Amino acid sequence: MRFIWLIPLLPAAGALVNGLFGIRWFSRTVSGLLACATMAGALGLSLWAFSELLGLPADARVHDVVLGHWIPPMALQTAHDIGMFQVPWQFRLDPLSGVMILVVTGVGFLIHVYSTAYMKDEAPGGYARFFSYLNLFCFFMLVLVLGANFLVMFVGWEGVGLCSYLLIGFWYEKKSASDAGKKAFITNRIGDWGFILGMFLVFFTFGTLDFRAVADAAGAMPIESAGFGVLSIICLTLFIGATGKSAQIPLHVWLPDAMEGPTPVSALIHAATMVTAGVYMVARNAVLFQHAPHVMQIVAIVGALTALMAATIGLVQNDIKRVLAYSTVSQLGYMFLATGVGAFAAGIFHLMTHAFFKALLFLGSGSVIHAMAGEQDMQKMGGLRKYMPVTFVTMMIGTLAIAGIPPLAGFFSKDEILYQSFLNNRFLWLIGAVTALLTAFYMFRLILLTFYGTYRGAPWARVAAPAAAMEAAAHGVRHPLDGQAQKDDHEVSHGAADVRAAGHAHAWHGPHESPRAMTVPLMALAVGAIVAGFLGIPQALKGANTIEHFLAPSFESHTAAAREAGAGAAAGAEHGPGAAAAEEGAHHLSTAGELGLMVLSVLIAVAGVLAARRFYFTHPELPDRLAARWRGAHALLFNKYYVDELYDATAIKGTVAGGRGLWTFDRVVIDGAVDGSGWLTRVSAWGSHMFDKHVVDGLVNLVGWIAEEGSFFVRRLQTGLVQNYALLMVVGVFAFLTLYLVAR
Amino acid sequence: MFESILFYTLAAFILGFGVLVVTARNTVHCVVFLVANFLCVAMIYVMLGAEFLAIIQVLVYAGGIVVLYLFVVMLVNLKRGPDAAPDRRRQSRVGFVLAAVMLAEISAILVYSAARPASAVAAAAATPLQTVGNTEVVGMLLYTDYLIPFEVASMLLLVAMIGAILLAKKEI
Amino acid sequence: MTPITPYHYLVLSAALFMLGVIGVMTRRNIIIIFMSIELMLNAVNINLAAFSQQLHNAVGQVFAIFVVAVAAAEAAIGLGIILAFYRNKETLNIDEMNILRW
Amino acid sequence: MVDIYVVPILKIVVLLSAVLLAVTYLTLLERKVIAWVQVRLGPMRVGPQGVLQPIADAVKLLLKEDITPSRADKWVFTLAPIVSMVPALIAFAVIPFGATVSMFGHPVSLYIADVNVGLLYIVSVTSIGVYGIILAGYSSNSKFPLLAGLRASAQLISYEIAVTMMLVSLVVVAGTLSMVGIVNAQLSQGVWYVFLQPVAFVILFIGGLAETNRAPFDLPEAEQELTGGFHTEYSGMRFALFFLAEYANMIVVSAVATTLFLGGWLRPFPNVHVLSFLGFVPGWIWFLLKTFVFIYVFIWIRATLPRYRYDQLMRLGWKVLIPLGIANLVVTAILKVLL
Amino acid sequence: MFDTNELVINMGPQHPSTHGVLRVILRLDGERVIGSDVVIGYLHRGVEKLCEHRDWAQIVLITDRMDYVAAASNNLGYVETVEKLMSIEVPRRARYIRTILAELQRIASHCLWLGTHAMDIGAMTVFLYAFRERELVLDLFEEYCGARLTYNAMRVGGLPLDIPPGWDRKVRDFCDILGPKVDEYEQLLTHNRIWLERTRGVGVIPGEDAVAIGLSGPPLRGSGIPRDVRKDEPYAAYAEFDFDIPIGAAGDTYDRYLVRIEEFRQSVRIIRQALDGLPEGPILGKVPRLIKPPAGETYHAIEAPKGELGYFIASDGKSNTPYRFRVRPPSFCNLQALSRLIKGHLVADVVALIGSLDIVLGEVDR
Repeated sequence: MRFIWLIPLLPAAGALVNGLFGIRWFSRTVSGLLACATMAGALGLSLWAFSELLGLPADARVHDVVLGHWIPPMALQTAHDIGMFQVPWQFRLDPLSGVMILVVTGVGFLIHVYSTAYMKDEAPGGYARFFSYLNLFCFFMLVLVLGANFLVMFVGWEGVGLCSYLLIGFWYEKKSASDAGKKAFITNRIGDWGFILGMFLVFFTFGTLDFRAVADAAGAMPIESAGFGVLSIICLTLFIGATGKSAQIPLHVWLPDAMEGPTPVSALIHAATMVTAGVYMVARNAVLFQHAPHVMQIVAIVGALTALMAATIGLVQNDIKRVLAYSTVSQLGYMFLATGVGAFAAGIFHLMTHAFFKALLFLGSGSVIHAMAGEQDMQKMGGLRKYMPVTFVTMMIGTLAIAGIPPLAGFFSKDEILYQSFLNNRFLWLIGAVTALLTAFYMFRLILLTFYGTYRGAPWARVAAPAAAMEAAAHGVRHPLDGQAQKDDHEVSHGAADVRAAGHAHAWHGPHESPRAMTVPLMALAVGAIVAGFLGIPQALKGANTIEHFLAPSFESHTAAAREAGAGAAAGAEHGPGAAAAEEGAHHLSTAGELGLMVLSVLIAVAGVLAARRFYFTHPELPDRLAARWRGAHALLFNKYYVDELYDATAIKGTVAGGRGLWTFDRVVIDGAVDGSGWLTRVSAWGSHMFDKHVVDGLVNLVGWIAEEGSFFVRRLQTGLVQNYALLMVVGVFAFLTLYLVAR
Repeated sequence: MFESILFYTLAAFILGFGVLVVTARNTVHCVVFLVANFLCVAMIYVMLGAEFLAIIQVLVYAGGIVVLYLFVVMLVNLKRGPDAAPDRRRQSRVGFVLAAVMLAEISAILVYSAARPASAVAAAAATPLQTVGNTEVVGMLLYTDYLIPFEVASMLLLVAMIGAILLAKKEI
Repeated sequence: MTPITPYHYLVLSAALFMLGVIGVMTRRNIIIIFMSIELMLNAVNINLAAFSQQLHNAVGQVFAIFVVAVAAAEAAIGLGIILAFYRNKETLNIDEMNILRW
Repeated sequence: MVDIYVVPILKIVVLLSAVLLAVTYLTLLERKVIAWVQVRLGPMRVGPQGVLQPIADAVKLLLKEDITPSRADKWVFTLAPIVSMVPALIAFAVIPFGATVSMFGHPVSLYIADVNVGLLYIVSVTSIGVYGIILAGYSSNSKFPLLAGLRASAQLISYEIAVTMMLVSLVVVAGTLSMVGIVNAQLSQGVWYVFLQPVAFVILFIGGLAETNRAPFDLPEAEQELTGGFHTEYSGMRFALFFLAEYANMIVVSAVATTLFLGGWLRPFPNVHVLSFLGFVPGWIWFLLKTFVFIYVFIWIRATLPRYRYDQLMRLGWKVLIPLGIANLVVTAILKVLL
Repeated sequence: MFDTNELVINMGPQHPSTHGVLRVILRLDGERVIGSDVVIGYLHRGVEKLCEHRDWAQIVLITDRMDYVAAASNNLGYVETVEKLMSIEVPRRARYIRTILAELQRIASHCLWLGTHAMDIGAMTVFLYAFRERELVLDLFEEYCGARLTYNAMRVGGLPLDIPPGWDRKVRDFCDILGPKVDEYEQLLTHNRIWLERTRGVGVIPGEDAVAIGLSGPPLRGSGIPRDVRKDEPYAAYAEFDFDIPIGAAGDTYDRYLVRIEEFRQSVRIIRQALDGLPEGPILGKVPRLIKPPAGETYHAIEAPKGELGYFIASDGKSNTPYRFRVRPPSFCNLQALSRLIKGHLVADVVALIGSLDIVLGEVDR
C-alpha cells in the first residue's frame, strides 16, 4: 500500500512517454502496448493494494501516503481563527477509494485493450496521442479518487475535465466534435465554479481541506435539519459541482454531445468513470451531506428527475450512442437518488455495477458501429445478431443487467436504490420505478432495433472489384461515411500486404464480428456485469450485502468524539427526513416487504422488456403510429425537452446580450469618463508642459550647456585612438617610476 | 662561463629580434622574427630550469598563437601597410622617448638594488640550486593549489574560442 | 665575467618589455601592435620564470602558464576582431579605429 | 669531458648522417614500393636495381638552377625550406633508438638526450615545422602556393590537437613524458601500449599521416589540384629540402609511434620468457624494424587511397578525431583512476 | 574558409589536371568556387575547314586527330556518314569488325578516363592499372592496323584490312582478362570511403538539366536518361547484339563513374557476341573508285566513348571535297556543363568534375 502513489503515476508516465515521444516516433503497436502496459501495471498495483486493504481490520482500513508538500503552510483567515492553509500531495486508500481505483484501473485497462483495435485506423501519431490522452485521463481520475483532500481531488477533477475535453474533441477537424468538447468543458466550468466555492467554504469553515478532518469536524456539528446552515451551503455548492461533472439537471446537456468522441472514450469517461466523479465526491463527503438533510433532499429530487427525464428522452433517440448516453444520465440520476436518500453505499454499488455494464454496452455499441463502418443510426441496423454473435451476447448481458433482470449486477444495485428510496420517500420510489420501466424499454428497443429484425442498413458489395480494391488499398482510402468513418476495418493492418485481404478490408464487406482485442474486453466486462452484483446481495435474499459493510467506514466520521457526536446528532435528528428516516424505515419494513419490492421491480423490468418486444419486434409499426398520435410529446422528447434550445435562448443569448450591454456601457459611460479625465489631463499637462519647457528645461539646458562648453576642452583628450590611451598609461607608469626613483 | 656566454648570446638575439619585430616593414617578416624571438625566450626558460614552460612556449606560442597571426596576416594580405601612412599625432616619438627613459629608470633601480647588500631574496638565491622547474612540481601546483585559476583559465579559453568563431563567421 | 644573476634576467625582461611598449606606441599596423603586446607578455614571463628560479618556487611558472593561456585567448579574440574590422574597413591602420570616442 | 661533449657530438653527427641517408633512401623505397604495387619496376637504371638513384637525384637537384621567382619575398623564400627541415631533424634528439649499450668500454645510450618532457618536446618541435609550409606558400607570391599554405596551416593545427589528445591519454597510462621512460613503462607493465590504447594508436597514425602531409591527406601539395601546392615555385636544392623534410617527418612519426605504442627497442612480448631467444637481436634493430613497418604502411596507403577533400579532411579532424580523442582521454583517465 | 578576399585563379592551360590545354578561370571564396569561366581554343587546328579541303578518302585521316584517344570511333562516324550520303551497302563482316573496333576503342578510352579521373582524385595506382589494360587494347589495334593511336582504320564502304589470323582469339583473351581487371578497379574505388566522399553528391546534374544543356554519353546516362545512340538509332551491327544501357540515379560524379565502369562490361559483352557471330564475306562493299557523293546533306551520329559524335556533311556533288563539314563533338557539348557543375564546390572538386566529364581537348577545340 505504500506504493499507491505509483497507481496514478504509471499512467502518467505512459501519457508522458506517449505524448512526448510517441506522437513523433512510436508505431501503433508500441504506443498501444505502452499504454496498456501502464494500465495493466496500475491494475496490478491496485489489486495488490486492495488485497492489502482487505487484510486490515475493518476499522483501520485507511492508508495515507504523502508524496510531498504542495502548498506550504500559510496563514489564512477562517471562520474561527487563523488557519494554516497547507496542502500536501496526499493520497488516501480507504474502502471507497479502493473500490474506485479497482473500477477505474480495471475498466480502464479493458478499454485500453479495446482501443488498441478500435483506433487501429488512426495514423500512428494520432494513435499515440489518443493513448496519451487516455493514459492522462486515467492518471487524473486516479488522482481524483485517491486524493486525500479537496485540492488534490480538484486537480484530478479538473484534469479529467481537461482530458474529457481533449478526447471528445479528439477528431478536432470535425466541427461538431470540437464544439462538443467546448460545450462539455464550459458546462463543467459552471459545476467547477460550484465546487470551488464549496472548497472555499470548507476551508473557511473547518480550516482544513483534508477529507477526514473535514468529516470529523462536520461530524461534530449538529445536523442542520431546521434550516439552511453553512453545511447546507457547502453541500449545495459541492452538489453544483457534482451536477456539472455527473451531468445532472440542469447541467446534463453536455453528456449526449460528448458522444462525438471515440466510443472507447465514451465508455471510459462518459459512462464508467469521470461522470461518476460527482457521485463519488458526494459519497466522499457523506458526513457533510448527512448533516445537511435539505440538500440531501434536493440531491435525491434532482437525481430522480434526471433519471426520469433522461430515460424519457432515451425512448425516442435513434442514435445508438445517444441512447446509451441518456441511459447514462439516467443511471447517474439513480446514483444521486441513492446518495440523496442516504444510501451512499448503494450509490457507490450502483456506480460500480454501472461501470461494468455501461462500459460493456458502450464498447458493444462501438463494436456495432465498427462493424457497420461508422453507422450510428439504429434505424439503419437490424438483424446484426447473426453477424456478430459475441457482441450480441455480451450486449444482451449488459442490457439485461441495466434493465434489472436478476441475477445480473444491475438488479441488485438498482433494487437496493429503489428499496432505500422506498423507505425514504414513496414518490421518489415511484419515479425510480417508472424510470426502471423506461430503462428496460429503451434498452430493449436498442437491442431489438440493432440485433433483431431484418437488416436495414446500407447494402455492401458482395464481391469487391479487385481493381477497385487494389486502388483503395493503394491509396489507403478511408470509408467515406460520417461520424466514426475514421474507424475502418481492423483487417487493414493485418492484411495490407495481401491485396485480397486489403480489398476485403477497404471495400466494406458488410457487418462482421470485431477482432479479438475488442471482443475480449467485451467478454471480460460481461463477466463483470454478471458477477459484480453478488457483492451486494441484500440480506433479504440471505446475502451479506458485503459492499455496504465494506464501504460503511468511509461514510462516517472517525474520531471517537465525532462518532459519538454524530450518533447523538443522528439520534437527535430522528425526525429529519433524510438519513434518519432511512434508518427508521429500515426498522419498519419487513423482509417480506423487501422481497415484494424486488419482485415488483423485476416485474416492472419484464414489463418494459415485453413492451419493447411488442413495439419493436412483433409490431414494428406501432412506434410510428404512437409518434404520429402524440406528435407534440414525441417532438418534446426527441428534442430533449428543448433544454439546449432553452439554454441557447436564455443563458447564451443572455450572456451575449449582457456582453453587448456591458460593451455599450463601457463605450458610452466608462470611455466617456476616461475621455473626460483624459481631456482634463491633457489640459493640465499642457500647463505643466509649458512650465517644464521654459523653466525646468531652461535650467537643465543651462547645466548641459555649461557641461558641453566645459567638456570641449576635456574631450580633446578622448581621441578614440588606442595608442593615445596607451601613451597616457605609459606616462602614468613613467610618473610612478620617476616618483619611486626620486622619492625613495 | 658557459652560462654567461649562452645568456648574453640569447639576450642579444632576443633583443635583436625584438627590435626587428618592432621595426620590420613587412608584417610577415615581423611574424617570423616574433617566432625566432619566442624560440630564444624558450631557451632562456630552459636556462632558468623551467623546461615545461619552455616547451609550452614553443608549443603554444610559437606553434599555435603565432601561426594564427601568420594566418591572419596572409588572409588580410595588404598591398600597402598602414605604417606607410604618416603619423599625424607624432606620438610615436614621445612613446619612444618615454620607453627609453623608463628602461633607463628600471635598469637604474635594478643596478642600485643589485649593489645593495643581499636581501632575503638574494639570500634565498644563495642556497644551492635545485631543479624547481620540473614538470611534476608545476603539475602538482596547477592541479592542487591553483586548480580554480586553472579552471578559470580553461573557461576563458573556451569563451575565447567561441567568441573567435562568432567573430570570424560570415553569417551567424 | 660576472655570474648570471636574476638581475640580468630582469634587465633583459625590462628591455624586452620596453621594446614591446615602443612597438605598441609607434606602429600603425594593429597586427604588429598585437605582436608587440605578445613581446611584453613574454617579458613578463621571463620575469616570472626568473623569480621562480630565484625563489625555488614553481608558482612563478604556474603563473607564466596562465599568462600563456590568457595570451592565447587574447590572440584568438583579438585576431577575430581584427578580421571583422578588416572586413568592414579594408584597412588595418589603428588610426582608423577611432570611432570609440565622445 | 668526453662523456659530456665528445660523445653527444659524435652521436649527433652519426645520427644526422644516418637520418639524412635514410631519408634519401626512403625516396627510393617509396618509388620502388609504389612501383611494385603498380606492377612496375620503378627506378632501374642508376646502379643495380636503381640503388644509386637517390644519389643521382641528389646530385641532379644540387646542380639544378635554383630559381627564385622575381616577385617572391626572397629571404623568406629561402628560409621556408630550412624552417621545415630543421624541426624534422632536431626532433630526433629525444628518440631512443635503443637502451644503453656498451661500446668501446663506454656505456653509450642510443639516444642523444633523455629529456623529462621528451614527448612534449617532439610535439612542440614538430609544431614549428608548419611554418616552413606556410612561409613557402606566402613567400612564393603565387596563388596556388598561397592556397596550399592556408590549407596546410589549418590542417596541421587541427590534427595537432587530435594527436596531442592521444599523446596525453598515452601519458596518462605511462605516467611519464620521457620517451625512454615510456618505453621502460611498457617494459614494466609488460605490454605494448598499442594493446592498451588501440584508439590512440589509430588516431595517432591517422593524425601522423595528416601531420606529415601524406596521402590521403596530402592536400597542401596535391599536385592534381594545386599543381604541387606550397612547393610549386621551388626548384633545385630548396625543393629537395622540402622533400627531405617530408620524409624525415615520416621517419619521426614512425619512430615516435614505435616508441610510444610498439615498445620502442623492446622485442615482441618483452615479458614472455619463452621468447627470450628473440633478445639476441639487438634492440635498435627491433626499433628500426618496427619503424620500417610504419613507413611501409605509409607508402602502402599512399599507393592505395584517393585523396580527401579539404572540407572532408577538416570534418574528419574536428568532428571525428578530436571528439574521439577527448572521449579516449576521458575513458583512459577514468580507468586509470578506477584501476 | 574566410571571405576576406575573392581569389581569382587561373587553372590551366598549363595544369596537371585539366586534361590538356583547358583553361578554367576560377573565382574563389576561400576554396569554394563562386564563379568560373571556361576558356577553350588552345588546341584549335581548324579540323572542319581542313576537311573541306581534302578529298573524301583523306578525311578519315584527319578525323583521327579529333578525339585522339578514340580514333576508331571518329573514323566510324565519318565513314558511316559518307556511306549514308552515298547509300552504300556495307558488308556484314565489315560491320561486325567495325563494331568490335568501336567497342575496343570504347574500352581504351574508358581506361584512359578511369586512370586520369582516379589520378585527379589522388588514387594513383588505378591510373597505372587502367593504362596496363589500355596497353593491351592498343596492342590489339597495332596488330590490326599497325598504328597505336591514330588508326586510319576505316574506309568508306568497309574496311581497308581484314582481321589478321588469330586476332579474334587474342581479342577473346583480352575480353577474358578485362572482366577481372574491372573488378579490380572497383575493389580499389567503388566502395572506398574516400572515393565515395569525393564523388557522391559532387557535381549533381538532374536528368532534365542534363538534356537541356545537351549532355550526351555517360554524363547524360549518369543522370538517369537512358539515351544511347547504339540502342536508339542502331548503326554498324549494334542492332544484332544484346546489351544493356547502364544509367545512374543521382546524376553525380559517382553515378557517371559507375556508368562507365558498367560500360566496360557491356563492351566486352558486345565484343564477345560479335566475335561469336562474325560472318564470312567481303570486307569492302561496292564503292566507286573515286568517292564523290551526290549533292545533298546528311547528319549521322554514333555513340562515341564520350557521347554522341555526330557528323554533318554537305556535298555539292561536283567537287571531290565536302561542301560543308561539321562535327558535333561530345566533349565540346559535355564541357558546357562544367561551369554549372563546379559552382559552389571546392577546388579539389573542379579537377574531379573535369575528369568526370571525360573531355579530350583535341575534340573540344578541333
